[in-house]
Amino acid sequence: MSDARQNYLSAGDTVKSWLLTTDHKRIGILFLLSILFFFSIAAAAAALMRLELLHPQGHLVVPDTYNKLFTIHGVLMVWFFLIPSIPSVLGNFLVPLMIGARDVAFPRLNLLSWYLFLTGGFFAFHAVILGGVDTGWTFYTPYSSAYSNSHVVEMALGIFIAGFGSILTGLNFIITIQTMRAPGLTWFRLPLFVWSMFATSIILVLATPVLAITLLLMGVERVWGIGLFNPKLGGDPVLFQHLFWFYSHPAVYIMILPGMGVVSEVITCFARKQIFGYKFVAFSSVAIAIIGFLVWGHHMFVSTQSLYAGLTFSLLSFLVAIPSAIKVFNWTATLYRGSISFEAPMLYIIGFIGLFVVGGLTGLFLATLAVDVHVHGTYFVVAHFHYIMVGGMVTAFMGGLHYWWPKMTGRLYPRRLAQVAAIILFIGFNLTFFPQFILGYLGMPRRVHDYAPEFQFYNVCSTCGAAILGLGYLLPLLYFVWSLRYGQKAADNPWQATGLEWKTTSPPPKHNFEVIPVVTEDPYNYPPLNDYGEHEHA
Amino acid sequence: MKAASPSTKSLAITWLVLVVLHFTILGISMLEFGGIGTPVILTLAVVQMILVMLVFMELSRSNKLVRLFAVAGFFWLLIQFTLTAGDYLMRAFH
Amino acid sequence: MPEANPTVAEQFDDRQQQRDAATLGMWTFLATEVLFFGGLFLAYTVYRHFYYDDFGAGSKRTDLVFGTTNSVILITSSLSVALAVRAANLNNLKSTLRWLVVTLLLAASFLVIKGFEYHKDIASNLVPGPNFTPTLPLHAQTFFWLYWAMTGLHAVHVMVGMSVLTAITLLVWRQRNLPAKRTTIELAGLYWHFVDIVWLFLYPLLYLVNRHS
Amino acid sequence: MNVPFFPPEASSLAPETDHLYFFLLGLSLFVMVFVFVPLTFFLFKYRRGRRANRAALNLPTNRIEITWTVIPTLISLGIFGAGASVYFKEEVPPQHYLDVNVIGKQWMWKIQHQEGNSEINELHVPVNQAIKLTLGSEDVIHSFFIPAFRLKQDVVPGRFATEWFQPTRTGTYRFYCSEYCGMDHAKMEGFVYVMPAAEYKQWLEQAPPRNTLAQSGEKLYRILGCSGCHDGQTLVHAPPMEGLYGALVPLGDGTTVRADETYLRASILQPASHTVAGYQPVMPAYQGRVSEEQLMELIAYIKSVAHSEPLKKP
Repeated sequence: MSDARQNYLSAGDTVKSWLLTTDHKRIGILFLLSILFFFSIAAAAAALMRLELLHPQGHLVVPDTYNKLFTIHGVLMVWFFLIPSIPSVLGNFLVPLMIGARDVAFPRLNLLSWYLFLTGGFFAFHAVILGGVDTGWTFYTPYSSAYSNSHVVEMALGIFIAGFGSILTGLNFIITIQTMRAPGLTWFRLPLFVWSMFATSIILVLATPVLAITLLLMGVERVWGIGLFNPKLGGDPVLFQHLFWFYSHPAVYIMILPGMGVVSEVITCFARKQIFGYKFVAFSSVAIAIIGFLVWGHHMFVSTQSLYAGLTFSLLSFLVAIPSAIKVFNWTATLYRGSISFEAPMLYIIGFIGLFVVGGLTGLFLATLAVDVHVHGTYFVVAHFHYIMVGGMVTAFMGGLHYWWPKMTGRLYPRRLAQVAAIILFIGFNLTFFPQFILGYLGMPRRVHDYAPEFQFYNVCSTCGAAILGLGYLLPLLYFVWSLRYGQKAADNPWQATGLEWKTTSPPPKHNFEVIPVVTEDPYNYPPLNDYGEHEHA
Repeated sequence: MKAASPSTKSLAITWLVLVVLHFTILGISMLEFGGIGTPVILTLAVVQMILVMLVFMELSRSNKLVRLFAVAGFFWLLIQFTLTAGDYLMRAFH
Repeated sequence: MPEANPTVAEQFDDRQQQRDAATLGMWTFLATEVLFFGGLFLAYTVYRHFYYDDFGAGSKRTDLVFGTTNSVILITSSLSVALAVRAANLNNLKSTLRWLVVTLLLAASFLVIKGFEYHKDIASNLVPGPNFTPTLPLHAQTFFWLYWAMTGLHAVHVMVGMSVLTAITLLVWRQRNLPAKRTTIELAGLYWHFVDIVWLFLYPLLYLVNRHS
Repeated sequence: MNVPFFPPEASSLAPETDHLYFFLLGLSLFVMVFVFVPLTFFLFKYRRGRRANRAALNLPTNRIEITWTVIPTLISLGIFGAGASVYFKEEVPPQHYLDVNVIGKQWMWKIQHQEGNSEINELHVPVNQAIKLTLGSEDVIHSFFIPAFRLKQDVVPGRFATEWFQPTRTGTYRFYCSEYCGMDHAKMEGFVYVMPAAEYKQWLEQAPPRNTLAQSGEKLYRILGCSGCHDGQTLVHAPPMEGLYGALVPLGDGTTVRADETYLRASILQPASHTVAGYQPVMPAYQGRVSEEQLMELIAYIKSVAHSEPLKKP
């Protein structure tokens, strides 16, 4: 086969060609496989936690083990699944394709990001094997630096190294989107997924270094006993919280922004219609990225942070909710006078909108000072961020995977089964996490392995929901792997979507485009629809 | 890009100004200035930084985009400092 | 497939796009370094606000002579690397090599002086911990933790900068193809200037805390 | 099996937090209706293949966008204001209140009443009486959380934290530690017993402690050697404790500060950085030699002599 006909998957199938590839598409696939590994460990930890919480006294595991379980679940999910998932998998694969470039700006740096992620992952996994960490993913001092006797330093080293991986990914995307767009592809002709990746990269690059220095200081304090965060040596633990949350709140926007980009792409394709208010949706991504840096204090309303700082952060936290609201309203308005089909990706995206609205609104509860004093550190918070992370981010990631799977692998998955899986996930999710809102306001604290007997009903519902959720995640894994061999061959543009990535073959050739395309018209310019929702061939 | 790169003369002059500023800072801190010594020293250090960025790092010769990227980091640092300092200073009033 | 120009990686259209991308990439990386050091400066600011007198006492124990000479050395090395970048842009191989070597020598002397300073500090047991000198107040230990953390992290960055500059000098000296190396030298120069800027702030904050009283 | 749906409202401020909570619930329902009703309607009406008018309309996008930006912003400011006002009430205790000290240490709560009674993981309080808790931690960050009173306050080692409540209904309510603090974080819980005033008084006298908090503070004041300098008759020049609590104290560096718990704590643990004007910094630092409990006992003693005259020098 001539080089042009050979796609990126068949161009060299030795292990070396995969491990030393600088092709952004292969690096995306490598990231997909590695985050799957960490997702499975963290999901297993979550399953054990839910089993432990079936019974009020909770005799399944010893308290110390439970503490290690929720730390493993937190650390691996946050840094080794959620943060890399859409940026490093779908972002790596699609951003160069969507902007008509042959590869990212620094391909070797891109491969280095994967190796940094793997090295960090190795240290984190090794810490888990040795006995895990019992500080929670927040590593609050002075417990983590002076009182815990678990493998905190090795886990922190793992996250520190993986953090540099995500800095380099962010740096790569900023430069790629900035300097390597195809001729004619102005900023306002960019697909909204690229806008959200640009905003995410701003956060990746500007927030992760602060995490690096925070973990470094916490590790050094643990090893040499410096007094920066230990009050017995004159330090201030609240300073650690300031530094940690300065990174960790923007980090939650690193997780959700790419999901919003996927939603904009999928909803326009399956409504066959231009998005409503393109500029507002694009700028709200950037607005979230910037305002996201101003609000971290709402994690510390009851932490002896000063009263006036609490007021400032509460006000700013309300403002950061506005751009998200704008996005949701625009997505809903996009469906008006569209021609909607309920393929699997669209089902996930509708699920996303439903769950993200609930997650976002409960965020307002937590931003209200008086209510947060009651619900901080309870299951209300756990439910809120799972609605955003799992209901929002992971659902959007699944939607994105289903949408671009034909482009990535050249195969189609079973249509009906995928639709069923989406619905199962939606039901299982709600059954798992909605009862936790009620538990939270009732006052059940988080991170506890046993609870008051009267809370058992809600915990049992939540565990049953978790079982359905677990099943819901297994189904796509099965039929995706099945589709690799037996799936129907996919056409170049199975969903008849607009966007440069659909103009190449499925899977795309090694160098993406024979000739770099010239872009002349706006994104999502679907032809007008007749009364039955078919495109009029003007 | 203006001239290919800065002339040796302008580089040397900048170096001289930096060294002079450096010893001024040292001088200020040695003499009795009461409380206002620190802010003056910090402003002089910021002047030194701006000089290094403009001349040595050729920011004065680069386009608007590079300048934006150069300044962005400090803007975010400013966010972190102001809001955290706000918390520490406000702890006295409640 | 456009004809592959040897000095342009295949994903770029032309040299100018590749050079812009590299410069922007380095400036973005420097922004992350600013925030990386920023965490330390924030901790310094908070604890100086809390323990100003102890910081003053601690700062008087740092060696002013070593500190000042090191500052002058770093500023001069910033000049020499800027001259090296200028020579590279003018395609003057000999003077590029000369200035690169000067920069390396200055960097090495900075580290040597740093070594002596650390040795002297350890000798007069300024290392916080059990055998910290009793003559200083309790929270001078926080000052010296910050002193060791900030100058240590800075020294690591100096070493990284030196190794990058040494690699470039050897490559340029052996391969003699200056045009291909011009961007790399420019990036190394940017990184070195950043290391100098950090020291410009470290010096007053660590060595000059109310020296006069 | 009774399945609770809502926590009991047992403190004066609980209803206010609940009003906010219900307002936010109502607002959320309104927003969900505003989004989900048109969403499902569009999904149904504009299904591919269903006959509907799909001619593209150029709607006044900008005006629509501005409206659904301004309106949520205004609503948010409103909620922020309401939340902040209730938060202020929670921060500022009423005029006269009962002082109770709470010390969190790895994995239990020790509670000390002014009358000297101390209890572990239990808090007996009279109903309809404002109680102000002064919280300290011996080791890591804990958080004293009483769901029935809608109240939580992190307890950070190295400083005192305060929170106040006024129970309005007698009964037994749980309290928890809601900031992860190590292995038995989940065990660090207990019960608040809200009792009628008479019953509370009877409980106090039922097992009368040997001496009140202030008295044990005074004993400590002698054992630790504070009285050696701070008593009126000695030669060493040290500020008297009498009349100190609550007064304005001029410091060596020219500033003046009110002698509240935070000042007393700082000047006991690190006297060098808080020397009073006109005195030499000769007092030894008690950091690490005095536990939180002892610190609270000393401060209780200093408070108890706040209104007595200092003994004249010999």
